[in-house]
Amino acid sequence: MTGRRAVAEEVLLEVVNLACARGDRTLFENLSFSVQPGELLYVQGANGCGKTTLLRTVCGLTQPAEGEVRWQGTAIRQLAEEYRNLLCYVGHANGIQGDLSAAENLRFGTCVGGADSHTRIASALQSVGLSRAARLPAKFLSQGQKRRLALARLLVSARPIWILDEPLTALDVDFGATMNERLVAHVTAGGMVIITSHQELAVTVPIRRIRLDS
Amino acid sequence: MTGRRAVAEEVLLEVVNLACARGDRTLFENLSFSVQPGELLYVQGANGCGKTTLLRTVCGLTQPAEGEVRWQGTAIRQLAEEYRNLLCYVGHANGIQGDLSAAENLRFGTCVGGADSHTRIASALQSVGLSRAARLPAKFLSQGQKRRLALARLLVSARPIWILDEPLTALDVDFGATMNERLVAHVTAGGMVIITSHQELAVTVPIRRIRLDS
Amino acid sequence: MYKYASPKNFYALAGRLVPWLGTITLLLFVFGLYLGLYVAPPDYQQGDSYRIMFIHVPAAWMSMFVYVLMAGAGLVGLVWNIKLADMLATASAPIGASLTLMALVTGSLWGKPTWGTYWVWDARLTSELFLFFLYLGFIALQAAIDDPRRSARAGAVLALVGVVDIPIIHFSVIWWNTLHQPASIGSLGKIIAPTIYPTMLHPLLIMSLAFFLFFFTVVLIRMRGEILARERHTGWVMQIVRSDANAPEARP
Amino acid sequence: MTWHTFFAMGGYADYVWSAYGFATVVLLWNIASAVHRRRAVMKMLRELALAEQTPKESAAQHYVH
Amino acid sequence: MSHNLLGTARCIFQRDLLLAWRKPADVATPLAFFVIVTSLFPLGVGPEPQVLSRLAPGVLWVAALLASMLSLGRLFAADHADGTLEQLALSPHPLTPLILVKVAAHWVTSGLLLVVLSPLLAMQLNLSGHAMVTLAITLLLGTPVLSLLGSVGAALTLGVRGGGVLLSLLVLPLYTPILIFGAGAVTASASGLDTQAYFSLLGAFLLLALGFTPWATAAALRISLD
Amino acid sequence: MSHNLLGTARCIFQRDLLLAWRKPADVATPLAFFVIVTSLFPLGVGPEPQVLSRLAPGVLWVAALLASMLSLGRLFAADHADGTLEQLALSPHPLTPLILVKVAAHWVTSGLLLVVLSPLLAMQLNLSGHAMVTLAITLLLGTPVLSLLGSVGAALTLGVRGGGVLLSLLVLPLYTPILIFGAGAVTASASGLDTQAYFSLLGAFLLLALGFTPWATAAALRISLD
Ligand code: HEM
Ligand SMILES: Nc1ncnc2c1ncn2[C@@H]1O[C@H](COP(=O)(O)OP(=O)(O)OP(=O)(O)O)[C@@H](O)[C@H]1O
Ligand SMILES: Nc1ncnc2c1ncn2[C@@H]1O[C@H](COP(=O)(O)OP(=O)(O)OP(=O)(O)O)[C@@H](O)[C@H]1O
Ligand SMILES: [Mg+2]
Ligand SMILES: [Mg+2]
Repeated sequence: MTGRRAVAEEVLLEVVNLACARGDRTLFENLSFSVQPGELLYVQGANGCGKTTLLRTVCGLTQPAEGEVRWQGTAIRQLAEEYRNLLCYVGHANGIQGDLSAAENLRFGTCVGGADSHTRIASALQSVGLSRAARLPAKFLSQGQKRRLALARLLVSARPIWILDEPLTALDVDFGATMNERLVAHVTAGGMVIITSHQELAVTVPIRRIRLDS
Repeated sequence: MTGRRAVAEEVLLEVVNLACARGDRTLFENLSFSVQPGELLYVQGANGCGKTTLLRTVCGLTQPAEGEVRWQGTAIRQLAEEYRNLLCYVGHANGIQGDLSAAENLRFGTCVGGADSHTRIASALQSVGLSRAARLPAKFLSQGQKRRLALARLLVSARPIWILDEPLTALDVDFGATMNERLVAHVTAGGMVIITSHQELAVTVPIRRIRLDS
Repeated sequence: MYKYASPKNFYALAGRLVPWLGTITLLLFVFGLYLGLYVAPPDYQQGDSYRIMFIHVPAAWMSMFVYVLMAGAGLVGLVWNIKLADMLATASAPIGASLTLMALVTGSLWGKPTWGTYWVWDARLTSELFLFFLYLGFIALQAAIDDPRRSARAGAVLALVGVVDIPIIHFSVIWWNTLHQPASIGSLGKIIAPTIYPTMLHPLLIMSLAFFLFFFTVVLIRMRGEILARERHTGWVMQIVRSDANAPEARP
Repeated sequence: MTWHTFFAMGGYADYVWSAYGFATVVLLWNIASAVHRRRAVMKMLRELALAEQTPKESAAQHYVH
Repeated sequence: MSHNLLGTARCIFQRDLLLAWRKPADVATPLAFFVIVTSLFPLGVGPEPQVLSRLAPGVLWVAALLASMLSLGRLFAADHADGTLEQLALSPHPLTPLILVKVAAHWVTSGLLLVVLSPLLAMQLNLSGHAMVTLAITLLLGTPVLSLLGSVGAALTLGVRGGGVLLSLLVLPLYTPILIFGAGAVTASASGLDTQAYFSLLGAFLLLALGFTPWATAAALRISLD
Repeated sequence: MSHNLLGTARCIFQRDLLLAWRKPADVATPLAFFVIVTSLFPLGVGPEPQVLSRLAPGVLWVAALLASMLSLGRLFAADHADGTLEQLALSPHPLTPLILVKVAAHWVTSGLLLVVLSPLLAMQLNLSGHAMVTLAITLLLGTPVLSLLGSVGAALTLGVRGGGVLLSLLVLPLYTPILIFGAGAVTASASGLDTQAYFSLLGAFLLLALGFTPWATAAALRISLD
């Protein structure tokens, strides 16, 4: 193992020969790529081509049909908690309970994510423009406000790897721009981002793209 | 009533001062329009602005918060079955049971719709390109094939009023074009169409538009 | 009169009525309790335990009355689409449920000294227990539906179906006897009704009236809350909220 | 009649007073919860009014069945 | 060309039976529940035969009632999810008779099967032959009422959060009269008494339920679709 | 800065209790079901006190079992629907203890309340004071096992069509040992026998379930999320 390790050390996050299937259909096969610190990977493709599936596989939520995802040369299945500790995933579902207030939802989200940051809740809510709605039950938030709340988790639980599945949906133009700036800031600070979006990303850093539908 | 009636006789389908609410939010207010034979009404607007709600209200499925829908001057609430006998509605949901075959689904759909046409089932399936899949359980149909099956009801149960909620979703380019031709044929034959779509309609008849988001 | 069918006017009217109704209710309670607990003599058979009657019977009557009222209001709301009727039904349910519980508990407490047991599975007791569940079902159904209009109408249908329980409660005393051998205690009413003295009847009537007015006082308060919640997008409610928010005790 | 005999209720004190006690609790609960509910609605509306002063979402909403 | 009401009704009935045939698990599960609950009782109460036969009418009826309640989920849920219910509500025929047909088809694939299964379980619980027949007859008269009453609850809780448990809270109190008279008849027949009065009462309930509940169900469905 | 496991566990526990507090109807409905089912029995079996007290242990235990089973729907469904479960599975803490905490919170808002309610119903069914205490103790030991076993079923049926009835089929057979020993203890105590052995057995079940089911539930959840 040591020999392989020395070579792979450079490559942090690595997807090797990945194949994913849903139902009885193979969505993609032989997919390989890697992501380095300071990189933004933009996954593109038509509806239903398997972008969400890919992102969930990279997180470790979905098991690939073939191939594996590696972190510093080790399969993430083996790393388990150690790898999850580096990750912040915002998927299609916001992970918000309508009967808890915005602040309560965020506090729970970050604490499940393993970060403990009572003081930062308020400032994170403020920076996503929700401080006035902090005590409102989340079911009264609009779709866009809910999305902002889900994204606020990124700010509170400072993690190197962001995995974002269409983070811009339901966001208005202003906050969409803010979000793009955040991505740039994260990447330039040496973070990694894997992102999908049907809207074009307006970021000022180089983007690496992969298209899933061949 | 007779006086009012004489004036309104010209106008067939009429929406008067309609206001619709969902949850505790009013989606639109004071909406009035009318549709004549040979007209195609194209309802546009952003996601969540209330297009589906409007179409369901025109069908009589949803009760408006204020105002009413009239057919030949009489509120559709009073006409009930008489009005529903003129209607064919294809909504977001396809109304297809995965455990019945395509043909069985279509037969059931038309017979609930009040039309009795054993012979026409086969030809309708053929004209939506499903004759080879007729005996397949519908759960094995692709998303677009399911949509075709739902639209086949329009052909079998010949009704003057078509109410179509995003009929073009999931359809491929070919059948999208066929569908546009069908719309034109229906309208030029004196039918009425109320339709929503996020894709532009490519029809050769004049289109009346209303935008719901002001 | 018709003027008050609008939520706005009703809100104001209810606000003015509540203090008056409340005062009268309080006076009636005091007077009824004085007559019932102090003036009325002990019963020759049951001693002083019969005094539970003065709360048990009004509570039991009200438990049935409120359900019928709820079903009626539901029907009105369903047919004529009158918001106030819907709100009346919604506001009545918790009060009715609590009064049903009161009838059950006070009845049990009365049953121990008279029947020797807190509970028997007699038809009236059982059907009253199920009335309590019908109330709970109504409340749970309305709580589970977020859309206020849908919630009101679903509740109305449920209340209308459930209203069959009311005649069952009332006539259970007779029906049970026809089919089964008589339960250890027959008709509840026979114990008191034939021998009732005015000294007992008067407090019973006054307490019943007090319960009746109590219900209306509380239901008006509840309806005011309901109106605010459901009319919150109208200008007049926003105005109330804004003037309330500017009040000194409100947070900035 | 002395207070003592009054409270003794001819030996049925337990039953009578628990019944009256329970009734009192129920009646008071009714008043308290009715008033509380109105206050809670008021409070919620105040917070909604505050929240609505923040810039509005132009964004789309999803249709949830 | 237009279908008459009867034709549409037959078409709905056939389709629902066909669907039940294609998804046997959905039909079998409430039946299994019936069997399991009945079998749990000897475990809870102990195996003495005379105790069991004393209990049998009540236990069997309660189990039938719970099984029938659990099968209600199948009545409208799938049709609601895939949009078929919308089409039903837009049919040019009045909704009430169509609903009645759906409930009938549901009863055939749930209540009727309970009736068929009941003698077997009655035997397990030491019920006499005569009582067994009475049990089957009361179930035959009673389970349609359960389906009819249950359809109101099923329609009301369509698409509602926590619908399953809520449904039981709504429906069980309404079921009690049926339970009382159904189990009462079996007990009476086990002690050799006349059961005519019970049958008439259950029959009367059935007629009443047939008359009123389809309206309520149709109204509730329209509300759920709103 | 990073939260330790204990902190996260406390946070999950508090949140689930808070949610239960905000949605009292969800908590109340299984309880109401418990009361209703228990009340159905006297209707089915007849009102004689000595028959009822003979039945009471079995009936109460079966009702508790069914109520506990029905409350399982609340355990993961909402968190699954809104994506919270994904976040839980991605937490840097191992999933198993987190699941255990969720099950504990669920038990506090279901099983524990059944225990609290049980004396009232036992009284209605004419159970003696001593047996009532035994009932409460067996429920206290048994309902956590029901919640733990049930959590496996709830996790397996997440998002599956007809999940509710399927769940009952999966879970009820697993529940039977608890039912037998729980009801057995109450019957024994009603006849003045010693109940120590039953308590030890139920305790042993509890320890076993605590040891094994959280793993199974966590595995089932990961499968449901796949
Ligand atoms: C848990 C036990 C009890 C419950 C649930 C209960 C329930 C009811 C109900 C529902 C009514 C109204 C009936 C109607 O108006 O049609 C009622 C009335 C009455 N109850 Fe009770 N009761 C209980 C115990 C008792 C006991 C122990 C007594 C006296 C020995 C009693 C005496 C009466 C009397 C005198 C009336 C009024 C006459 C009547 O309307 O029939 N109740 N009770
Ligand atoms: N549990 C499942 N069982 C069967 N098929 C599934 C399942 N989940 C997803 N699919 C199918 O797998 C395909 C890929 O889904 P996925 O969500 O990854 O697409 P996507 O690229 O994210 O699409 P979108 O742009 O719409 O988000 C789709 O065709 C979908 O129908
Ligand atoms: N049952 C409901 N309860 C509460 N709100 C609802 C309900 N149904 C719909 N809404 C809300 O009503 C609004 C209008 O929904 P509608 O489906 O009419 O939108 P639409 O214009 O058809 O959108 P789309 O383009 O996405 O189909 C949405 O914001 C939705 O969130
Ligand atoms: Mg996706
Ligand atoms: Mg729409």
